[in-house]
Amino acid sequence: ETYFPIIAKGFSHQFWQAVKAGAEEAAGRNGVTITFEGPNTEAEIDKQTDILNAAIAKNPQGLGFAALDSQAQVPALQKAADAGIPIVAFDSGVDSDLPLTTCTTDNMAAAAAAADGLAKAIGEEGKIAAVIHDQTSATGIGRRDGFLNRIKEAYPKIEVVDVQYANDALKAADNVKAMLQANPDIKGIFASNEGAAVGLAVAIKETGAKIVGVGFDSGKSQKDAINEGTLIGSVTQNPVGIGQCVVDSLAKALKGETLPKVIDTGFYWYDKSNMADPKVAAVLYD
Amino acid sequence: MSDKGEPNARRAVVEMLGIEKSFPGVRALNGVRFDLYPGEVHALMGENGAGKSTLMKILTGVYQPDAGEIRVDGAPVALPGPNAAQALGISIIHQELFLMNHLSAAQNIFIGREPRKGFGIFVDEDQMKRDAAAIFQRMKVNIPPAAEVGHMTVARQQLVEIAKALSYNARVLIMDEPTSALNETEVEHLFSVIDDLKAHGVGIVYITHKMDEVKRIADRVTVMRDGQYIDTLPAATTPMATIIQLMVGRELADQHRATGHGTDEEMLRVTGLNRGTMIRDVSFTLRKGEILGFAGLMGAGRTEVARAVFGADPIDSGTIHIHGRERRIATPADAVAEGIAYLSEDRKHFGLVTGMSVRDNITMASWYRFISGRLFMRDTAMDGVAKEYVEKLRVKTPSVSQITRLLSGGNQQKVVIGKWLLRDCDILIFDEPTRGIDVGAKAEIYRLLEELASQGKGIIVISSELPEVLRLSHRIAVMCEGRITGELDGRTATQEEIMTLATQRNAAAA
Amino acid sequence: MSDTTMGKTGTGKSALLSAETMQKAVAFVVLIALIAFFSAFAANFATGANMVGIMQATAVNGVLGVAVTFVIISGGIDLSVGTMMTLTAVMAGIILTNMGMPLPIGIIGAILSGAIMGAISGAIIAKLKIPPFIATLGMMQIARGLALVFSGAKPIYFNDTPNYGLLSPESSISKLIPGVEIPNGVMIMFIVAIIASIVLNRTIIGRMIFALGSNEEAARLSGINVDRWKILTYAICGGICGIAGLIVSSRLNSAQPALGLGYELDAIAAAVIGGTSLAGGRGTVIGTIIGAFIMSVLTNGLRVMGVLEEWKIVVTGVIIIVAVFIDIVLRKRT
Amino acid sequence: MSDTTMGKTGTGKSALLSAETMQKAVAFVVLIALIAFFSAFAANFATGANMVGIMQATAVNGVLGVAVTFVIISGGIDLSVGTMMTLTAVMAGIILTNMGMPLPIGIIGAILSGAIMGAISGAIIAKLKIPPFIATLGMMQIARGLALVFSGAKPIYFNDTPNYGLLSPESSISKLIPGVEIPNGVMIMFIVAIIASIVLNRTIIGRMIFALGSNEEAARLSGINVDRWKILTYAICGGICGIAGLIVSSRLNSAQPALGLGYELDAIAAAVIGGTSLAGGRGTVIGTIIGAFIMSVLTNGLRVMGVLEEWKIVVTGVIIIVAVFIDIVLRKRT
Ligand SMILES: Nc1ncnc2c1ncn2[C@@H]1O[C@H](COP(=O)(O)OP(=O)(O)OP(=O)(O)O)[C@@H](O)[C@H]1O
Ligand SMILES: Nc1ncnc2c1ncn2[C@@H]1O[C@H](COP(=O)(O)OP(=O)(O)OP(=O)(O)O)[C@@H](O)[C@H]1O
Ligand SMILES: [Mg+2]
Ligand SMILES: [Mg+2]
Repeated sequence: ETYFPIIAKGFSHQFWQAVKAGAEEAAGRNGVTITFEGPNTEAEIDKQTDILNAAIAKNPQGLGFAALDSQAQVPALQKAADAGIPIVAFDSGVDSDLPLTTCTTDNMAAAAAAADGLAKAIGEEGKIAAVIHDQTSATGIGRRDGFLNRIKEAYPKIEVVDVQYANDALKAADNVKAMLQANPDIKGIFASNEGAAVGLAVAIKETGAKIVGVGFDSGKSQKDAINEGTLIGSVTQNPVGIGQCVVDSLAKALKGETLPKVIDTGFYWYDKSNMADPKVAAVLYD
Repeated sequence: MSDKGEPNARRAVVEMLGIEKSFPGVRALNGVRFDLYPGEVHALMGENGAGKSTLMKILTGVYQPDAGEIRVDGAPVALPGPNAAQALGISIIHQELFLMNHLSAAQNIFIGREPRKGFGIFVDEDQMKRDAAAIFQRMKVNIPPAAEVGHMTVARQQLVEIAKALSYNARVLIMDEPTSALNETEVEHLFSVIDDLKAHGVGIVYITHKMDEVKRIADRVTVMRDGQYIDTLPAATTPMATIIQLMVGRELADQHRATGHGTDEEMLRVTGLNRGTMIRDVSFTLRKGEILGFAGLMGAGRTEVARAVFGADPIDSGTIHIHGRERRIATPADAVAEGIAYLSEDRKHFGLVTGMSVRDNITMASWYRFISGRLFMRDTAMDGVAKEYVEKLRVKTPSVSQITRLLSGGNQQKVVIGKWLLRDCDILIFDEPTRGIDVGAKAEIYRLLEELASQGKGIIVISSELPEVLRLSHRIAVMCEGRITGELDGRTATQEEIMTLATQRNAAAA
Repeated sequence: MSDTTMGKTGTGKSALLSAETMQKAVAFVVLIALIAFFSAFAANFATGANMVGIMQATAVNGVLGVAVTFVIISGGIDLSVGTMMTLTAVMAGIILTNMGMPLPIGIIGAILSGAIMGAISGAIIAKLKIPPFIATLGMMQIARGLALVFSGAKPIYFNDTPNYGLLSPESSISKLIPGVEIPNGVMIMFIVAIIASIVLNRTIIGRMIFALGSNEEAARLSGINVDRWKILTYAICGGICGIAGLIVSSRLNSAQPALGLGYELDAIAAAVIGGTSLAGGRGTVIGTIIGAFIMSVLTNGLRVMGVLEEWKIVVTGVIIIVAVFIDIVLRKRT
Repeated sequence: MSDTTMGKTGTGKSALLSAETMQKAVAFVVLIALIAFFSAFAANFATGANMVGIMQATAVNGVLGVAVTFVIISGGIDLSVGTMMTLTAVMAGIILTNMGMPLPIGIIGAILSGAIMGAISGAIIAKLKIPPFIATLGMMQIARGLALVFSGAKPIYFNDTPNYGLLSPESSISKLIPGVEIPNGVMIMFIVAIIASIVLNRTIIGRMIFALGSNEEAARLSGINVDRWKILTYAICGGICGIAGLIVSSRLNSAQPALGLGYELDAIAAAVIGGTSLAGGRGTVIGTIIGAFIMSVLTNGLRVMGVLEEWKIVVTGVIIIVAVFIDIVLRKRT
């Protein structure tokens, strides 16, 4: 029996559940079994390494790994490689040749797309802010910097007045409200993951502020908010596709197929206008 | 069964037969019997650790006996918990105070039996306070029912315990050393309550180490020794000496008064000590080789003074000279470094680390002496020293490694005394040193104090028992309401003189 | 004699009262000082809208704080309040969205499931003699895991229960008194606090909770069925967590199964800042509410001032210590 | 008389010894049972590589558990151990990578900064009379914030200190005894445990810690400078957190500034599962290490069995409670 442990950066958040769904779908298709695991928070790098060690101990036929730190876990991955286990990286890469391929979307580029969407909606000038789901994780940093860099490079008349951090929807909501309080002339806010986006939508609803909200990821709350007009749009990576890519790639590797170094699973800017578009709808999840 | 001194032919309300109880390493009770008739006061006596408290805890469902039978009104009963005993009308004043410090006196007294209102959901506080006030009035004590128990002195807490036990209107009332913290007046008031209860047919078990109390109120006396039943005797006709002899299994020397006085060399001088309203302008001196008694009524401030001198509580003003030089004492560590020792009246909270062994407690104030290589404890040396003191003070313990919590009250007190004897301070402040100590041990402690004084130590003894103060002191300072109202010569002072000074409330105005 | 006794009773009562008042007042002083500070130094802090925002940010922590106050006064601790809240929110979601039941049943279901989980914690503590810290640490994991299991690790939305918003974001009072835009979630917090206060101070339940926390052994020797009251205390705590679960899920219009970890420490901090003693036997609900306000005013104020996230964390840590220190110093002075 | 006492002392001592042994044995029984269970039911569990993995997963929690054991025995608690570990790792990073100093200075710097932070906690508790729960809750935030500030919220890598791996992932012992692939981080944990055990049981420091935890007031009234020993206790705890910081950052070859939140609860759980009493005055270091092993065997075993993540959380919660329950039951039997 072929078995692939898939080790993500988390598991309880929507994004990771969508990756899991994609991986399970592909596992069914390829006739392999998988487990899907991840640490509690994206800060617990050592715990993720422990998960990786436990996975290697099971002598799997392949391994999917979303490294929390691009450098720190290379030695642990080396152990897997030494044991002859094919490795596929996903979500974000590792600074090493060990993975046969990396199923990823560029967080920076995706966040830049969100910046474009937000800029366009506010007429490319005025004050904006961002609420980021994590200050130190690769995803948080990538999305924050991708967003901020794009604004700085492409929209000189836009000023980012505040960047706040909140790791759940409730805290994000209170955070955004404080932000709006401090800067009543804010025209738009970017939220960097599903939880932050839900919080942003709640805050906009509660304050009735006439601002442009832009989210990230998918989920029913966000889709509803976009349909209602509370949020103007959002960027989704293709987590289901990432999950499928990981399992499919591992299956291919077992068959001896060669894989490209990077498989870009893409991302989409979506708003009211294109949510029904089958290509977009396919990557959205509840 | 008992044909000696049985009050009348009525049926015993409580009978205990062949009670056995062992704790790890200790055979606390070995085939003990006991009975109690309605309307009698039955004193239960025995040395520290004889098993008195344990026997009564079995009768109140706190402990389960290993063997034996308990009968109430002639019928065998099982007492699986305090509830069961209460339901049978048995109530107890525990030796160790079991009170809820954050609750008021009234709330403590009626805990679990609060008068209700509003469909039985709400507590009727006013009714409760009235009921509590009524009980206090019966005991002739002045405790506000709404006062928080945690802020009271041990004496007042003991009064609350007594009030609580009375409030059950029990048929059987067990008093385990109820007067250990009380002064003479309060004891008298308690006795009149006891007389009243007797008249109403309540059977009372009375545990005490104070012989005069037994003479005063007991009808019968049962003596225990080393967990065994010794004898039951009529209190009125049995000489005290006989009882003591049964208790300790040996003769004791007579009581006598202090002789001589200390030297003229001043060891400790306290001047103008003030702390809030509790200590007001207290000044006194202690000389080398002297025993200075501190007498006074409950709450007079003696403990406060001792704690202040010892650095346990901050003071508002005042100076302390030791051997003629002024010293700043801000913490107990400072005090001990200056050669002052303080034995607290509340051993459970302030005297002992009850979770640690007898050895560690005896050596605690002297640990610095048992260190090798600046870091390592010399446990074997400590064992040896601790054993020495266990024998010297006749502490009843299976070993020096025994956890102190498992010792009886009096033996715990001896451990604390041992701690300070080992520390070898020049100035020793003993606050109620014989509280809960049996007669035999008491005499030994008196002898010990006298020996220490003759070795040139200065000793302050705070005691609520006037005979004790008179027995020991070369000089007696009497306190009332935070002031020293007078000083008496210990060789000539009388109880009356002390009481006069102790109640000199208006001295404050002068 | 009788007269003196009565007289002293009087003073005793007022002394007690004023000590209690003082305790609340202490936390209150800190709160006022913080508000004054931010009003002076953070532009836009002192506006009506921001005050409403602060209140709303307080609601969940305030209610959880009240829940844990019961347990702390009884001499215990409950680390599971945060994840229990999440589990009850998930239960509401299952009842309302997955099973399509009417709103009141969802409300009862959430509170009841919280109470049952709480009672289980209480039973573990009382009957198995497991220290509360450990029992509720275990329960914290159990509740968190179950919330994920029951929800399928996905948020449950309340779109089919249109009036679910009544439980938190909407403001019924503004319909009665226009201009008073206090959201219902905040009103619920105040109502919970008032009822909790009455329960603690006037009822037999409260008396038992204080007795347990003050000296459990004494309570037991007084013939009180200690175990039963302890279980009830944790059940009440769990039930109140259920109310917090309703408020949070109403506000987010969804039960978020991953939320709640770490909320327990905020709730405990609110209680302690408000003068509740971790040793048991002492505490007030009002103090806890003030403590929760102190924490959210602080967070909000620093945010409005634009203090950097990392420094905000440092300052929050410092203020927690300082607030409790002021409480201790002022309380000692009386 | 003397003879009896002597004889009894002998038994008393051995009784005490065996009680202590028993306490460790209890946790040990649970550990063995878990290992036996997983060996039987989880294929690939009982392999050498997996055992090394388990040990490695235990190292950080084990060392933090030892740190917090000191504080808990002294009657306190330290919620800051996790973030303190992170802060010390960042300090090591600053000293080694940013300032380019040699390795020993980095090691001393990490341990010293932990000890200083711990001493500050201790001083706040001892001098300001802030309850330990609150003081260290505040310190947990302060350390977390400072770790972010000092690191610029970015990982600091140890690439310029090639021998930094010596502190954890590498196995020096395997060079001496080939085949014994125990990583240095695990060896450090064992060494810390042995030294800590000696300090607690044989030195004046340990004796003071037990006395503080059993009855602080009685210790104070025995003339012991309680404040000083309390500060020392927290400083020792902080210093050991520094060792944990070195182990974790060596293993990750980087100081991760956001790591550490929530680790405090695992460390406390390890101590309590190992028989340390949260009421103070009772506990052993060996028990804590066994407790830490129980937790990581459990996590690893469930993982190797392929139990769903959410159920794993539930089971972990249950086992924490059960382990402590077994400890209590077996200990009572003796
Ligand atoms: N819980 C316990 N565990 C172990 N030993 C105990 C326990 N309770 C009492 N003992 C022991 O049982 C014996 C009888 O103790 P008990 O308290 O009944 O004595 P007592 O007669 O009341 O003495 P005192 O006058 O000092 O109060 C003592 O040796 C004591 O150490
Ligand atoms: N913690 C406290 N809070 C409030 N009042 C106190 C406290 N401790 C003592 N007092 C009060 O201070 C006064 C002096 O008490 P202290 O204990 O020094 O008296 P004492 O002479 O030693 O009597 P006792 O025989 O009760 O030990 C009393 O009025 C007492 O009620
Ligand atoms: Mg006794
Ligand atoms: Mg006194």
